[in-house]
Amino acid sequence: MPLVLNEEQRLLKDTAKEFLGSSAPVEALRKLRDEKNEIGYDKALWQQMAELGWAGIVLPEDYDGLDFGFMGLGAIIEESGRTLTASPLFSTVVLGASAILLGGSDEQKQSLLPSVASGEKTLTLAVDEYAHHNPAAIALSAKAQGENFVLTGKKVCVVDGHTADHIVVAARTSGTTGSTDGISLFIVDGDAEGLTRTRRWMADSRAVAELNFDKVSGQLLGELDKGWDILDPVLDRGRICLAAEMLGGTQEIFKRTVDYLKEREQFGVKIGSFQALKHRAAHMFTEIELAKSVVLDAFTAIDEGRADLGQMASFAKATVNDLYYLVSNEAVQMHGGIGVTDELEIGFFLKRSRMAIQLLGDSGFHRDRYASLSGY
Amino acid sequence: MPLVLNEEQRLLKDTAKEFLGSSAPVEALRKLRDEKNEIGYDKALWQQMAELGWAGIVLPEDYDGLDFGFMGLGAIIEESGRTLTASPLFSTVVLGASAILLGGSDEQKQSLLPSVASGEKTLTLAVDEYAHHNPAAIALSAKAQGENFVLTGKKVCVVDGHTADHIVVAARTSGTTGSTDGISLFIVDGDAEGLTRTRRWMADSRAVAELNFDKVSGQLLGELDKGWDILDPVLDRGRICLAAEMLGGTQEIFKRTVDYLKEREQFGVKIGSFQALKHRAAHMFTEIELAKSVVLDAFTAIDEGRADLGQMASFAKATVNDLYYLVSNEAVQMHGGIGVTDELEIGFFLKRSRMAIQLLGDSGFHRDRYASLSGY
Amino acid sequence: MDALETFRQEVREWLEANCPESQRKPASREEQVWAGRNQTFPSADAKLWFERMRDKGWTVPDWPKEYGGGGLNDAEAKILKDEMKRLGCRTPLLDIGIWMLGPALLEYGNEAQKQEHIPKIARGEIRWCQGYSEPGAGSDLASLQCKAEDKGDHFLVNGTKIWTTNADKSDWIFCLVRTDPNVKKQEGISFLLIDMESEGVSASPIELISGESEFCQTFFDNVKVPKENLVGELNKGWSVAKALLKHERKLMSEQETPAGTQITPVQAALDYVGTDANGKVANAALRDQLVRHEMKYRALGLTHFRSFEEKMSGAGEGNIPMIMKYVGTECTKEREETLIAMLGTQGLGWEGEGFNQDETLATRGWLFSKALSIAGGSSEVQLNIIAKRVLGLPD
Amino acid sequence: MDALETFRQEVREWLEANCPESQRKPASREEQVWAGRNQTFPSADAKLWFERMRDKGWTVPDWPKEYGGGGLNDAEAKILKDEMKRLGCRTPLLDIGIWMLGPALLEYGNEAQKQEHIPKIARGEIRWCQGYSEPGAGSDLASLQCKAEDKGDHFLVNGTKIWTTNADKSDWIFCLVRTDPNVKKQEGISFLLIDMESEGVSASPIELISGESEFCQTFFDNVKVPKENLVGELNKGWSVAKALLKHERKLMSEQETPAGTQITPVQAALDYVGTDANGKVANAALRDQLVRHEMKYRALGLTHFRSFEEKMSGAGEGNIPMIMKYVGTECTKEREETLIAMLGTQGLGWEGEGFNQDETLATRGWLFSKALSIAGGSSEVQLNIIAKRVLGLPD
Repeated sequence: MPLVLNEEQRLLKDTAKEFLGSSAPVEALRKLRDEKNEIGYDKALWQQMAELGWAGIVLPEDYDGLDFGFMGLGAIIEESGRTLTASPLFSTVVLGASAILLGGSDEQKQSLLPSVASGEKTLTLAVDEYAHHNPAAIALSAKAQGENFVLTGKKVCVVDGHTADHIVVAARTSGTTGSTDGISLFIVDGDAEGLTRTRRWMADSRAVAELNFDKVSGQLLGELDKGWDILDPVLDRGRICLAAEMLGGTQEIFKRTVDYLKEREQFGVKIGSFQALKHRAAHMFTEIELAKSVVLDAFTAIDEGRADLGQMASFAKATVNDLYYLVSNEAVQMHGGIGVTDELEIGFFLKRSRMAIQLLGDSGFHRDRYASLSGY
Repeated sequence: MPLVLNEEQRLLKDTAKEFLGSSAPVEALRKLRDEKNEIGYDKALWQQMAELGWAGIVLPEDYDGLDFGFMGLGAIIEESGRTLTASPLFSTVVLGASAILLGGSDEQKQSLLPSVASGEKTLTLAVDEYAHHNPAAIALSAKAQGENFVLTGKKVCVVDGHTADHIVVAARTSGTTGSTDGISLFIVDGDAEGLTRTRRWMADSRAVAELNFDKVSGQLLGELDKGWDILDPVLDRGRICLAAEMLGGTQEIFKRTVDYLKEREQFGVKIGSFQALKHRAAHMFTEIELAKSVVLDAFTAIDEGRADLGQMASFAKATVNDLYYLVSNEAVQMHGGIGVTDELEIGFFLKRSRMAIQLLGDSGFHRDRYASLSGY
Repeated sequence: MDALETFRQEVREWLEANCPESQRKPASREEQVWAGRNQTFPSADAKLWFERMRDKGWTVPDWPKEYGGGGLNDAEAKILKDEMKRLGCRTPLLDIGIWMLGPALLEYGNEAQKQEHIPKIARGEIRWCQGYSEPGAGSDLASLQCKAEDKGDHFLVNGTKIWTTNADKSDWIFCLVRTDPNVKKQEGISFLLIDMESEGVSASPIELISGESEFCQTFFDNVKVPKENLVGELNKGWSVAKALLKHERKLMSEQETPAGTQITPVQAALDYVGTDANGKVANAALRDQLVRHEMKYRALGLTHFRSFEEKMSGAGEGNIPMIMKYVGTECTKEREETLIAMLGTQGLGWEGEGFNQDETLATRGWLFSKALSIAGGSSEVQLNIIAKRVLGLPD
Repeated sequence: MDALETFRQEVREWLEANCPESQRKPASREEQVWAGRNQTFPSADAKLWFERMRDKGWTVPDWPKEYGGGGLNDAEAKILKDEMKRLGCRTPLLDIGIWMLGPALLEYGNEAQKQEHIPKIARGEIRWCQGYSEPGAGSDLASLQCKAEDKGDHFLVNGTKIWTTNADKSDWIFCLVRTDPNVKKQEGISFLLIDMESEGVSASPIELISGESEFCQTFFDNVKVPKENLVGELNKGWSVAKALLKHERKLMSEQETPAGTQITPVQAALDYVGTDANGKVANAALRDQLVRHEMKYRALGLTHFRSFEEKMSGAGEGNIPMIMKYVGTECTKEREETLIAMLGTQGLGWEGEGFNQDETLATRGWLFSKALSIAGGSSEVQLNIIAKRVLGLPD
């Protein structure tokens, strides 16, 4: 379980830092917000990201991917957390493509993954139906109709759900809401008949959508009623990658805050000389270092196919949830008055932190899950 | 709901402060500990306390009490928390006498309460059977035998249980462990046949005992199977009084710590000039002020017979549990090296804090209970 | 029945008779009644309620009758407050002149200033704003630079003030200005009242992370201010400011959920998280977070009450007012965090369909609350003050 | 198979063959093997295991062979450590000379000092203790007063040292002493080795809140110390001390449950709190406290591992060692608190019947752990250091 990046991964991280810093800094998100961009990301930027190979970075070479591993993808995503870059990388590559890759037939993989790798098509995953992440609480139903299935119900907070070309939908084919048995996955076209997709405007200015399914045709992905076996590891990949994004954001605002402490003067001295602020900053630093180790180990759990993937995903997400919460609050407070202005970018991170905390499970959800998986 | 002491209560508090400070300071507890005093308190001291009227302070005048209310008793107990005074005040007056008063027949009251008020007899209450407070989880059984009942089972952590003249015992007469129905209360003589009482030596040097009942004769107190209706408010009185003791201890070590910060020099300055310590101290002060309000209101809930007694007891106990935990840890840390020596008295408070946290419910127990009583 | 009980009875009856039904529930932002030269009312009932209260002097119940106040003593004022709360009556008039300037003028103003300004405040005729902080000053308020030069018959004011709440909607501003740059920084400050219509005054809103822009930056470019607008002595403005700041902190410690969402954290938990078979909030960690907060919030309320009782009875050490700005604002921040945690993703909506008003107000309120522990003396400054003044820890 | 893998194989086989079964589980306090002039062993197996390891130089695996060490490089030493852990092998010899003095002597000692002292440490012949802190000094270590006067052929030492661990059982002590009172406090300090059998040395135990008294106060009353016992240059002892302190902090950051209880917080929760129908720890708040701690504890272990990997690969910023004293000791304190919380009243037993050994060791270990964030540079000092050295915040 390597807990340091290798040479290649470090290079990739440096490239990502440079590219995102110049092509998609926080101002880019501000621009998308201020112009009320309906799509929620810059398509040209996504093409450039695809040209850098990022869209296919974890896909096997058979599907035109680079087979570079999640550790490398994590490095990119961590950098994208520093810049709050909006792109379909998470929805398409982490969620959608993972579902196809882990659950799809050869034909399904062949038909979708190469066009993901090229940046041509975007995907996403639709799971949650309520305001809190709860992947077993699926009520949206799928009923067999000839070769296909028809889906009826609702999904909320689907990342890039209103623009994705194909949506992997978790639906109930048997059992009752709350049971992990009886869930099946389906591939639904973004423009399918009966599907209504509505962009929701969230505080973090990133795109999520509500999807309403009225007898929408879907193609089964994986085995009937056994969708949980695919969904669970796909969500874990999502949680770990989201944790990487959050860790990037945390480090960025921590850095900005420490810089501000060194530069801002009050009462004739730099505020960074106040011991109370020093201790709070030093404590945050230690928490960040601990979290880094956890997230790195979680990525090795993906790449090495470790049996404790679920534990590591919950470990990483819970840890980084709490960390981003702490550091974003402290960043605002330590910046003082300008910290609460829209002009300063800290607010963008604060808003993103809370949305990222909710997506794919808050800390309570993950601590509960970690404990259960650990047998207590 | 008065949240300030009235003139009489203030006088009582001053008297208690003076008496306990001179007659039963922390050194007195150290002495009991070092001489391995089997009883666990000084009987002569208890006689003096009784002469001051404290043993009968909340008892009705009919039973030779002063009928002064729990707010006054709370003031005394708070002071006893500052000195860590060991006495049967809590076991006898708060727990045992309350059970008799709330549940007893006229005859039972008449036979026991006046001798409590005079300091002649001591009582206690035996509830818990495991290492965690859980008053519904009663397995000790009582079976009818002629006029009386015979009790078989075990009780742990019974405060002053090895010395009390009479013990109020919560036993199961029907239903299953965990149910609040089917619990009945019994009065058992301390020297009853079949009763084995063993003092346990705890970290806080205060006396608790394990009681083993082997067909011990007990006299029913209150209604059969309906003991919970008495037990619950008795425990609440206990929780609130214990919270007062803990609040006293908290204030005492906080005061000692602030004094130390003003006096100890390091790096050529008083350590109280370090901003990080200042902020931690100031924060603790605010938490103490909040807790004071809660405990005072809890006492008015007893004295006014308010319907939210259970909520207030859990509110007070949970609040003060967390407070004593925080302040005792900080007191040790801020005292530095001498903080961990047995010579300094801070360690006695640290040890007492954890025992008091466990007795009658830790914070998790009480937050759960408060939430349930509040309907969520 | 004692005099206070009689008073309570009278107040209760009067309120029952005079407070329109529509004014007996919390006001949304749009329903608030603010003071101003060109005062507007959201409804006829709001106007009626305002006018009735104004005519009794109960827009400012504890101010002297001679200046348009209600002339109530502390105990009576508390009764009025309690009774209004009992019935759910809205505050009839909102203005920083009521909360902050009025009390300062009553203490530090000369008779002419009191006569001129206080009745107008009581009657809601002038909307005031406050000019204290400056871009470079922050917590170090005394380092302010905005200067007022003595030009014989007037002061000439140049500089800028930040966080001037609603300056773009206000008629007058009370300011701290530097009148002597050559002495210890606290000793060269004066307290000035400035008409916002004066030539050279301009205000531009600052957008906050909550999307609101009620704060402004206000600029003074060669603004002439009559000498009679100096409150207190020249270069003694710091005393006025300190008294006022104490008042502001008290107000902030009592501040309720700022953006006016109607849903409580408990209700949000029941509705958005749901309950298990035992009626417990279904997520154990969220439930624990909720109950921790509810206890803190209730403890705060009890402590406000205890402070009042201590004041009334003369008991206690009187330290509570020193802690309430810190405790109150931190608790409000926690309340907002708890609320959005219970609401889940529905507590993070910004605008547009998919979110009801309570939900978006929760988002905005959460973001707005971040300012509370910064403005009016940051939490760090408050802790410094408690350490020094209450605990007596050395500098 | 590369050289390291071969080495691992050899180590594994040797350990399997040479470590007695009885030495393959954690040692209770009574079962530990300490160095000393009059060394005793708790069992024949412990003696055998100690002697076998000593003869391979593996009591100090990464020290040079010429001084009795194992001569292993970092990677080999890590392999030995891992393999010992895998098999559960006990540390064969405990001594502060191994952990602290040896590395300092290797860096700062002259050849004669190395020859004299290091092999004896490696072979467990001398038990060392440390004399740094003084009653008045605390975190401000450099303010120490215990003085050594130059008397030509010897130093004359007078003063007292506190927190001298096991001084009453030790043969030698290494001390910081003041050799020049007239310069900046850090510049007049020297590092001396003192035989505890010298005339004028006495040690008296200090009882701790945990009931233990492994710490002593040590007194020096006109003690004559030969000049050859000065390590490093005169008045340059502060450099030696700093190097040593860094080492001590690293050690403390790795310290396991001090008193050696065998029960983990998870096991305690399962056994003492119990589980519900879903196998969850029955008390939701205790379960949440437990899982929070378990995550922190595991994160700490991963961070130790990451630090090692960074060092091996030359990657990373190398900041981890700076945080580990703070993080490690705080985490250990939390672990002890978590453990006693799970044990309930059974985690607060002091002595006598009613408590098994694990329970009373938990009580004692919890109390002992309070010293960890005070000794060897308090948590406050650590945070100062992190703020300054890692974050570069101004003084």
